[in-house]
Amino acid sequence: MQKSDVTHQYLRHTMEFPNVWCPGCGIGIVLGAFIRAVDRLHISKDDLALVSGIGCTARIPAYVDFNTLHTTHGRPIAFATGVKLANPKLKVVVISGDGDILAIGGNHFIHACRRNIDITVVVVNNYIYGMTGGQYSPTTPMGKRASTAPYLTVEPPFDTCNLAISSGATFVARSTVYHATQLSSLIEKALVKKGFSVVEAMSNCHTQYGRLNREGTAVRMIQAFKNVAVPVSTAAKLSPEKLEGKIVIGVLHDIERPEYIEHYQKIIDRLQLPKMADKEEKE
Amino acid sequence: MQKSDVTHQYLRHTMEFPNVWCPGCGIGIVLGAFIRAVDRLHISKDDLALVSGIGCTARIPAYVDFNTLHTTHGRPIAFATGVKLANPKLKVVVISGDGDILAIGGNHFIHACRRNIDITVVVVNNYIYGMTGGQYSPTTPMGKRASTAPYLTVEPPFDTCNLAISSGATFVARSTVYHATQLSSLIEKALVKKGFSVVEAMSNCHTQYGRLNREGTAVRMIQAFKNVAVPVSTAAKLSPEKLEGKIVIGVLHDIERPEYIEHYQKIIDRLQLPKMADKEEKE
Amino acid sequence: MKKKKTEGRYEIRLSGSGGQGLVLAGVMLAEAVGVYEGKNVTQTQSYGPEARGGTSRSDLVISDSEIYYPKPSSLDLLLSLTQDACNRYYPHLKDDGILIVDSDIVRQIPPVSNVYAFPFTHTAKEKIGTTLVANVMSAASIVIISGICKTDSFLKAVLSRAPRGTESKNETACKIGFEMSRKALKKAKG
Amino acid sequence: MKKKKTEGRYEIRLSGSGGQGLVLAGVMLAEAVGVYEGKNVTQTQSYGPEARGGTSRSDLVISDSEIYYPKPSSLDLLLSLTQDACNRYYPHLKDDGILIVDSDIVRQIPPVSNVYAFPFTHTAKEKIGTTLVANVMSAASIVIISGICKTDSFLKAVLSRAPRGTESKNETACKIGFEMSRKALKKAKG
Amino acid sequence: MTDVSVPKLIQGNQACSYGAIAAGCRFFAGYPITPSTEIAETMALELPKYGGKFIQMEDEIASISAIIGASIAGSKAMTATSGPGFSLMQENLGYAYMAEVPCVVINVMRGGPSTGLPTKVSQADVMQANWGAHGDYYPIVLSPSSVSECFDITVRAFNLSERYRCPVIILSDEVIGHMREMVSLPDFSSVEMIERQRPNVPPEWYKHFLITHDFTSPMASFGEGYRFHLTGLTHDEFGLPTSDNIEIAKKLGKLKLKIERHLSDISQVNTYKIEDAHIVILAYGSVARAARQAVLLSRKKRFKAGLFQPITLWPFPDRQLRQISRKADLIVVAELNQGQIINEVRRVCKSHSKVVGLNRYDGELITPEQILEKIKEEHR
Amino acid sequence: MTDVSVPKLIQGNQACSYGAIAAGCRFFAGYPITPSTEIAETMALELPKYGGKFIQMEDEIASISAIIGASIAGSKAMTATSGPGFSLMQENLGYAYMAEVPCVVINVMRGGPSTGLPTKVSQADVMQANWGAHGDYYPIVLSPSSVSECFDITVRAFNLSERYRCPVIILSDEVIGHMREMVSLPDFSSVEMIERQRPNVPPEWYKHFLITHDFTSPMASFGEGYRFHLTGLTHDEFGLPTSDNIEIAKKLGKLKLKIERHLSDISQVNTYKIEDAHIVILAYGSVARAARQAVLLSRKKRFKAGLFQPITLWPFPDRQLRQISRKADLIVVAELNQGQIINEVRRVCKSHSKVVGLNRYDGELITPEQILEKIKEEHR
Amino acid sequence: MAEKVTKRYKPRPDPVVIYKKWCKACGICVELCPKKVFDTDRDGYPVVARGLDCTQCSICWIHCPDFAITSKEI
Amino acid sequence: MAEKVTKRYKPRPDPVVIYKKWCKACGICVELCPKKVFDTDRDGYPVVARGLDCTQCSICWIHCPDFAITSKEI
Ligand SMILES: Cc1ncc(C[n+]2csc(CCOP(=O)(O)OP(=O)(O)O)c2C)c(N)n1
Ligand SMILES: Cc1ncc(C[n+]2csc(CCOP(=O)(O)OP(=O)(O)O)c2C)c(N)n1
Ligand code: SF4
Ligand code: SF4
Ligand code: SF4
Ligand code: SF4
Ligand code: SF4
Ligand code: SF4
Ligand SMILES: [Mg+2]
Ligand SMILES: [Mg+2]
Repeated sequence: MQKSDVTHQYLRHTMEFPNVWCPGCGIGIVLGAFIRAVDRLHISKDDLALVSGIGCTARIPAYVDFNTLHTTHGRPIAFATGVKLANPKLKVVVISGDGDILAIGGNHFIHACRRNIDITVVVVNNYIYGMTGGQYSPTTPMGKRASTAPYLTVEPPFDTCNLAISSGATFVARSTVYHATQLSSLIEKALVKKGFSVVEAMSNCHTQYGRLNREGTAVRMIQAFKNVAVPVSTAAKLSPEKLEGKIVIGVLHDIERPEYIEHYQKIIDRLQLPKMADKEEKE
Repeated sequence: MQKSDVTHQYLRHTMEFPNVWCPGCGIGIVLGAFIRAVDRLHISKDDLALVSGIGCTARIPAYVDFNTLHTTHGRPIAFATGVKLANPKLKVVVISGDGDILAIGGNHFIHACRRNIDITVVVVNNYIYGMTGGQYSPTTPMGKRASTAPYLTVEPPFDTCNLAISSGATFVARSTVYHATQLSSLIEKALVKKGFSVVEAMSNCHTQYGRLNREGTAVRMIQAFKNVAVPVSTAAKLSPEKLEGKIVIGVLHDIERPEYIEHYQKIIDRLQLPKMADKEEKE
Repeated sequence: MKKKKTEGRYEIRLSGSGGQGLVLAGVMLAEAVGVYEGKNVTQTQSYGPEARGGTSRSDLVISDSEIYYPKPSSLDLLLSLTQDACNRYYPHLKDDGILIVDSDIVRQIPPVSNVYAFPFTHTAKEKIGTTLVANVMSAASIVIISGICKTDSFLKAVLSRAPRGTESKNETACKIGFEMSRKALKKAKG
Repeated sequence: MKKKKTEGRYEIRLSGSGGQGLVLAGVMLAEAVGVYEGKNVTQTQSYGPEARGGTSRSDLVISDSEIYYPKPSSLDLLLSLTQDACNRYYPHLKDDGILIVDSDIVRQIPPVSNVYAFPFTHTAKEKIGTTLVANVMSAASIVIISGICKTDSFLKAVLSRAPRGTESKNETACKIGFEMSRKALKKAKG
Repeated sequence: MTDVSVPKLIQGNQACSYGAIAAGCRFFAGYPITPSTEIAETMALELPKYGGKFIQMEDEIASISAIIGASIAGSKAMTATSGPGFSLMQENLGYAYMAEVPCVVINVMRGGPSTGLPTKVSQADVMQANWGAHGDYYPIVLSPSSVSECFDITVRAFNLSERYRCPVIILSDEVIGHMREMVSLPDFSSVEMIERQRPNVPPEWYKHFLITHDFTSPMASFGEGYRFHLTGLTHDEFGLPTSDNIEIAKKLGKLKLKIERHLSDISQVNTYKIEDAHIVILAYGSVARAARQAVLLSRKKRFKAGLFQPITLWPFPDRQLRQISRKADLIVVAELNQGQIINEVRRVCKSHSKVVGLNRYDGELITPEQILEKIKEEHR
Repeated sequence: MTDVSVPKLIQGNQACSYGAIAAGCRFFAGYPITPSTEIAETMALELPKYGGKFIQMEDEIASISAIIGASIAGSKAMTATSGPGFSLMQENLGYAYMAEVPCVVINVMRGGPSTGLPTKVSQADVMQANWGAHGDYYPIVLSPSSVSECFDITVRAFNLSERYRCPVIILSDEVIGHMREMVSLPDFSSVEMIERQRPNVPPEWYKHFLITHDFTSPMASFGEGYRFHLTGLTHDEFGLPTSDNIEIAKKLGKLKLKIERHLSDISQVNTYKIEDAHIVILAYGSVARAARQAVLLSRKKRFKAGLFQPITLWPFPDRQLRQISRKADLIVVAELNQGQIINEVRRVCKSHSKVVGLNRYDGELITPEQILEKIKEEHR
Repeated sequence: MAEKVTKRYKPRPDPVVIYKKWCKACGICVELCPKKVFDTDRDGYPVVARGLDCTQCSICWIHCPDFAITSKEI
Repeated sequence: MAEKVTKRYKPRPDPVVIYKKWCKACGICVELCPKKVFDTDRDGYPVVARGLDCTQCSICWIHCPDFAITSKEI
C-alpha cells in the first residue's frame, strides 16, 4: 500500500489549489490513480509527457509536474504522436474526456489504435461534455437528458473499448473511479505495454450529467459504479441481455503486434548503415 | 438478367465520356453495379441523392443522373446526414474512396455508423489514394510500396467492415469488382435496409497501387480478387491463419436497431400533438 | 429606484464564487425590473475559464432610458457572498454606494460608508434547510435596500425562474430576505 | 540551339494525352540541356483536374541567360501526339515554328510551314514492342530537329531518368528517334 | 412554441435562435462551444416544436457540412460556434461559397488565438470572417450589438443568404451573446422572409448556376425533380466540373459580382449623432455600446463626436465611411483586438483624417471612459 | 543522402524538401494534396536517410498537430499542403502561434475556393495566410518565385521560425512547386542554421514564456529536465493558464511585438530596376517571374517600369513600399486572384500613386504581355 | 483510319456491341468472357470475333468500367 | 471562524489528516471509509471522529479527488 502523500510529490505546486473541478468530481480520482501508477513504475518526471485536449478532464496536465501539454479540442493524440516520434524515449500519455477523444477526436483515436504507436490513452468517460455544460457526448446512453437533448437522447453510444479493439489497439482495459485501486493498476499495465494502450476510466459528472438525469450527488454516483461494474471474468459468463446496462471492468484485450516506431526505426537503421560503413572506412 | 443498356438510362449524358478513370479502373464496375441495383429497386432518379467526397471514386456522382453532390475530401457522410435529415424521403447514398471515408473522413464514418441514420455508404477500397498519385491509405496492407512509403508501409490497415460493425452500422457487406453481380446485389440489400448500411467494394487501382507493387494490369488485378475472395459461409470455417490475406465477401452483419430519423420524428410528433389539438379545438 | 444614479443608471453587482447561483439571482432581479416593471435592464456576467469555482459575478444596469454601455462603470450596489469577491470589487463602489455582505463569510468589511451584513447562508441553512437559496435571499435584500422594484415583481420573477420543485423554498427565502432587510433598513434610517 | 529565339529563348511544347509520358520526356530534354550542357532551362507542365486522360502538356523554355517568365509565350517547336493537342496548340507556334506530329495519329495537319511527321507510336510498337517508349522517341526527334542539345546529352538524360528495367528499350527508342529525324531533316534541307 | 406576445428577458444567443426560427430555419447542426452553446441548446429545445431538426454532430466540420447538405435538400439551415470551431469550419464554408449554398453561420467571438479566453469577449475574428478560407470569395458578415439586434440580424442573415445564395456569417461576441436584455419578439408569422428564388423553367432547361442579370441563380432543391450536380471544383452553369478558362473566370467573377453589385442592399451602417461630428468613433458589436455612451460623454466635454457602426462588417462599407470621413479630423477605431478593422479604415480614409486605434485584448470590454480618454489624447 | 555536388534539375517542391533537411528538419507529418504532394513524397524518401521521421497522418489537422508535438519534443518539423488542407490547419496553426512553437508550414497554392482547380495555379490564399485563424496573431509568410528560392526560403523559414519561436508559412504556388529548374544545392553542412535559443538557467528558474528584451523566450524541449506546461489558453510566463488582464495583455502583446520589433530582420523584398522606375509592378511568387520579364518588355517600349517583389509577404513591407511608391505614378499589382494584396498596397500608398490591379483567376499564369498591356492602359 | 476492324460476313447482328468511342481497350471484357467471344484489334480494342458463341451471360458488360458494351438480344 | 472542529483529547495524532484548504467537502471519504472514521462539521467538511478505528486501508485518500487527505502512519 502506497502512502497517500505520494501524489503530492507529483503535483505542480505553482498551480492554484484546490483544483478547478467541482467538489467530488471523479477526474481527481483518476488523476490520483494515474500518479500512483507512475510512481509505482518509478518513471522519472522528466521522462513522461502528459498530453490532453480540452474539457474538464483535459485540465489534468496543468496540475502535475511532468512535461505537460494542453492542446486543442480533440487533438491530443495527434500532438502526442508527434511528441513520441520526435523523442521516443519519452513515455507519452494522453488523458482526456469522452467528448475530446471520441467526438471531435474520434478519427485520431482510431488511427492511433491502428498504427499501434507506443502511447497510452486514458479516456475519462463521464457520459457528457462537462466543461461546456452538459451536452450529450458519443458515450451518453440512449434516452438520457442533456442540455442539447431536452427530449432525451436518440443516439446510441459508442463502446469505447470495442472501438479501440476493432481499430487495432493492443491493450484495452476499463475501470471506474469507484474501483480506483484497480484503475491505477490497469493504468500501470497500460504504461508498461509496448504499443497503443487504452484505459477507459468511468467517472462521475454529477454537476452536469448527474443533475440532468437525477442521479444524485458525487458520492451516490460513485457508489453506483459499484453496482453496475462486472469483472471481465464474470462478464464472460453472462448473456448480452444480462450485461445490458453493466460496465465490464478489467483487462479486455491484450495482444502483441509490432510497434510503429520500432518498425520505422528499422528503416532508418537500414538506410543509415551504408553511411556508417562509409565512416568506418574513412576512419 | 438485366440488359446491359440499363446503365445508360442513368448516365448523365451532358458529361464528357469516356469517363475520367484509367482504362480498366474498377470504379466504373462499381458504378455499374450500383446503377443496376437502383434500377432493380425501381428507385426514381428524383428520389435518390448520391454524395461523394474527393478522389477518383468520388468522381462517380457527376456521371449519373440523380441528385448528385460532390463534396469536400472526407466529408460526404456529414453532408449526406444533412441531406437526409432535411428530406427524409430521399434515398441517400454515399460512394467514395477508402482514403476519403476512412482516412480524413474516418470520424464521420464511425459516428454515422453509431447514429444509425438511414444512409447507404459504398466504400470503394483500392488500397491507395488513387487521385493524388499513390500514397498509402488506411487500408494499404503492411509491407506494401506507396509513393509516400518508398521503404514499404509500416502501418497496419483497418478492416473497414469490422470498424463499421463495432461502430454500430446495422448492415455491413463486402464484395469485389470481380464479383460484380454479387456486389450489385449487396448494394441492393444495403439500399433496402432501414438504417446505416455499409458496402465495401474492393477495387483495382493498377495505375498506382498495382504499378508500385507490381501487381500487373487491371485485368490481372481484377482476376486476382477471384483467388483471394472467400464467402462468409466458408470463412466461418477457416482459422484466422488461413484467412490471412483473404477477403471475406458477402453479408457480414445485418441487425435491427432503431433508426435515428424515425426516432427523432417521434419527438417532433409528440411536441406537435398539443399544437394540433389546439387547432382542432379552434376549428 | 433610489435617486442615486449616474445618468439615470442604477448599477448592481452580485459577486461570490461559482456555484452560489448568483447569475440566476441576477437574472431574477433583472426579470423583476424588466418584465414586471417595464424598465430597461441589462444583465451580464463574468466568470473564469471554468464555469465552476473561482469568483463569479452577475451585473445589472437598470435605467428608465435606453442603456448603451451594458456593464456597470461604478456600482450603486454591491453584493458579496465571499471575502474574495468583496475585496476585489468594493473599490468599484460609488462613494455613496451600498455594500451588502454575508455576515458569516465576509468578516473583513471594507471601509465603505453604507454597509449591510446579513447571515444569508446560515439563515438559509437553518431556516430552509439548504444553502442553495442564499442567492435568492440575498437578492431579496437587494430589492428592499435598493428599492429597484416592488417585492411583488421580484417574487413573480423568482417563481418563474426557480427550478421546478424548488419554488416554495425560494419563496420562503425571498420573504426572509425581504424581512431581514426591512428591519435593517429601518434601523439604518432610524 | 537554333538561332530562332525570342530574346535568347527557345520554347518547346510536348503535347498529347495523359499517360503518354510527355512530362517525363520533357524532363529528359530539360535535363539534357540543363544538367549536361549547363544551359538555363525551365520545365513546366499542365494537366486537367485529373492526372489521367485529357490533354497533357510539358513545356520547356531554354536560354543562355536567366529565364524570367517560365512558360512559353510563342512556341519555337511543338510536338503533338494527338490530334486534339495539335489542334489546340498549333496556333501558339511562331510563324517559323516547327511542328512535329505522330503521323499515324495526327491526320489533319494544320497549315504551318515547318512540319515533321513520324509514326512514333507504331514504330515503337513494332520495333520495340511497346508504345510506352514513343515519348522518348519523339523527344529524340526534337533533339535532332531543334538542335537544342547533343544527342549524347539526351541519351545520358534518358538513361538517368528511365524507370529501372526500361533503360535499353528507351535507348533503342532514342536511337530510332535520332535516326528517323536525321533522315527527315536531311530531306527537308536537301 | 415560444409565446412571443410579452416582452422577454433573454440572452443575445437565445435571440439569435428565435430569429433563426422566425426566419424559417428548420435545421441546425452544431457542436457545443463557449460562448455560443446557448444557441445550440435553444435550437435543440425549440426546433422540433416547429417540425425542425436539431442534431449535435461529432465536430464543427461535420456541423457545417450537415447544414450545407440540409440547405441543398431545401431546408434553411444554421450552425453556431466560436473561434476554434469557426477555424475548423473554414474549408467547408468555402465549399458553400463555391457551390452557392445559402446558410447562416454564427461565430460568437471569444478571446483567441487558440483556446485563448473561452469565457471572455473579443473581436479578433473579424478579419478571419472575411479571409479565413482559401481562395477568393465574398462573404457577407453582420454584427449585432444588442439582444434585439441579435434577433433582427439573424432574420436578415437568412434573408440575405437566401437572396444571394451564399453563406452569411453573424459575428456576435461573448458580451452580446450572454447579455440579457428586454426584447419584444415580433409574431414570427409577421416577420419578413425572403425565400431563395426557385427555377421557373422545366427541369431539362434548368441550370443550377445560371448567370442572370443580378448574378444570383434560381435554386432548386434535391428531390424536386431538377437533378443537378454540385461540386467544389470549378464548374459551368450546369454545375458540371470544368477547367475551361472562360467558364472559370465567369464563375469566380460571379461570386464577387453578386455581392459587389448589391452593396446598397447588403451594406448596413448605423450612426449616432454623426451629422455634425468632427470626431468619428468607429465601433461594432459590443464595443458600439460603449461607443454610443462615449459619444454622449464626449459631447458633454464639448468634443463633437459621433458613432459610425457598421452592421454589415463585410463587404466593408467603404462608400459610407469615405463620405463621413471627409468631415472628420479624427477617427477612433475601437476594437477588442490588436487592430483589424482599422486597416480597412486606413485603406478607405486616405490622408484627410487622422485614424487611431483604441485596442483592448485582455478579455474585457472597452469602456466609454477609455474612448473619451483616447479622444482627449488624440484630438488636436 | 542527396549528392549535392552537381547542379540538378528539380522541382520547386523538391527544393523545399531539401531546404528543410538542410535547415535541420527531422520530422515531417503530412497528408497528400495536389500540388504539394511531392514535398511529402520527397520527405518520405529522404528523411529516414538523415535519421529523421516521416509520417502520413489521417488528415491535415493531425498533420499540423503532430509537427507541433514534434517541435515541442525538440525536432525541427514541417508540414506541407494546399488550400483545402491549409484551411483545415488553421485552428492548430493558431495553437502554434499561441504556444510559440516553431514549425514550418508550406502551402502550395492552387485554385480555390473549395476544391477549385487542384492542378492549376492561384495566389488566392494570401490573405488567408495572414488572417486564416481566429484571434490576433502575427504570422511570418514567405513567397518563393524560383526553384532555388524554394530551397533558400525554406532554410530561411526554419531559421526565422527558430529565431522567433513561431510558425513560418511558405506560400508557394502550383507553378513554382511543379516547375523544374537547374539548381546547385549547397553542401547541407554549410547552410547557415539558426537554432532556437535554449534556456541558460536551471530548471527551477525556467520560464517557458519569459518576456525578454526581444520578446522571444528561450525554449526547452520535453524530456530535457525543464518540466513546463503548454496550453492554448492565455497563460503567464510559466505557461500556466491565467485570466489576469495584465498577464493576458502582456502575452498577446508579446506575440505582436516579437515580430513588429524585428521587421528589418524579417522583411525581405527583391526589386528589379526599381531605382529610376515611375511605374512599379508589384508581384510575388510565380507572377514575379512574369513581372520581371514585363519590366524588360516595358522598358523596350520606353515605360520606366521596375519590379517590387515582397519575399516576405507578411508582415507586409509597408516601409519599403511606401518609400518606393513616393516616386511611382503608377503601381500595378499583379496577382492570381481577384484582388488581395492590392488592399495592402492601397492602405500603404495614400494618394500619391495610382494603384491598379491586374488580376487573373482562371488557373493560368499572368503573362508579361498582359502586364505590359495593363501599363499601356493605365499609364497617364 | 484507326478503326481497322476486319469486316467479316455476318449472318445476323453481333450479340454484343462495343461502343468504341467510350471503350478504353482495357481488355477486361476480352479476358472475362467465358466464351472467348472477343479478339482485339491492333490498338487493343475488343472485336466481336465469335459472336455465335455468346450466351448473353452478361459478364462482359457488367464488368466493363466504361459502359461501352451493349447487348442485342438475339 | 469557520473551522469549528470540536477539540477532543487526543492520545495520539490522527491517523489521517484532512488538508482543509484543498478539501471541498464532497463527502466521498466520509461515505467510503469502511470504518466510519469521519464525521462532518456543520460546513460539510470531514472531521476525524474515530481515528482509533482507522486501518490505514487507504480507501479515503485514494478516492479523494482533491489530494486533501494525507495519512500519518501510526
Ligand atoms: C474546436 C472546439 N470545439 C469545441 C470546443 C468546446 N469544448 C470544450 S470542452 C468540450 C467537451 C468536453 O467534453 P469531454 O471531452 O467529455 O470532457 P469533460 O469536460 O466531460 O471532462 C467542448 C465541446 C472547443 N474548445 N474547441
Ligand atoms: C482536405 C483535402 N486534403 C487532401 C486532398 C487531396 N486528395 C484528393 S483525393 C485524395 C485521396 C483519395 O483517395 P481515395 O479516397 O482512396 O480515393 P481514390 O482516388 O483511391 O478513389 C486526397 C488525399 C483534398 N482534396 N482535400
Ligand atoms: S462539470 Fe462534471 S466533469 Fe466537470 S468538473 Fe464538474 S463534475 Fe467534473
Ligand atoms: S488512378 Fe487508380 S483509382 Fe484512379 S482512375 Fe486510375 S486506376 Fe482508378
Ligand atoms: S455476354 Fe457473356 S458470352 Fe456474351 S460476350 Fe459477354 S461475356 Fe461473352
Ligand atoms: S471492358 Fe469495356 S472498356 Fe474495357 S475493353 Fe471491353 S468494352 Fe472496352
Ligand atoms: S484509511 Fe481507510 S479506515 Fe482509515 S480513514 Fe481512510 S478509509 Fe477509513
Ligand atoms: S474526499 Fe477529499 S475533498 Fe472530499 S470531503 Fe474528503 S477530504 Fe474533502
Ligand atoms: Mg466528458
Ligand atoms: Mg482509394
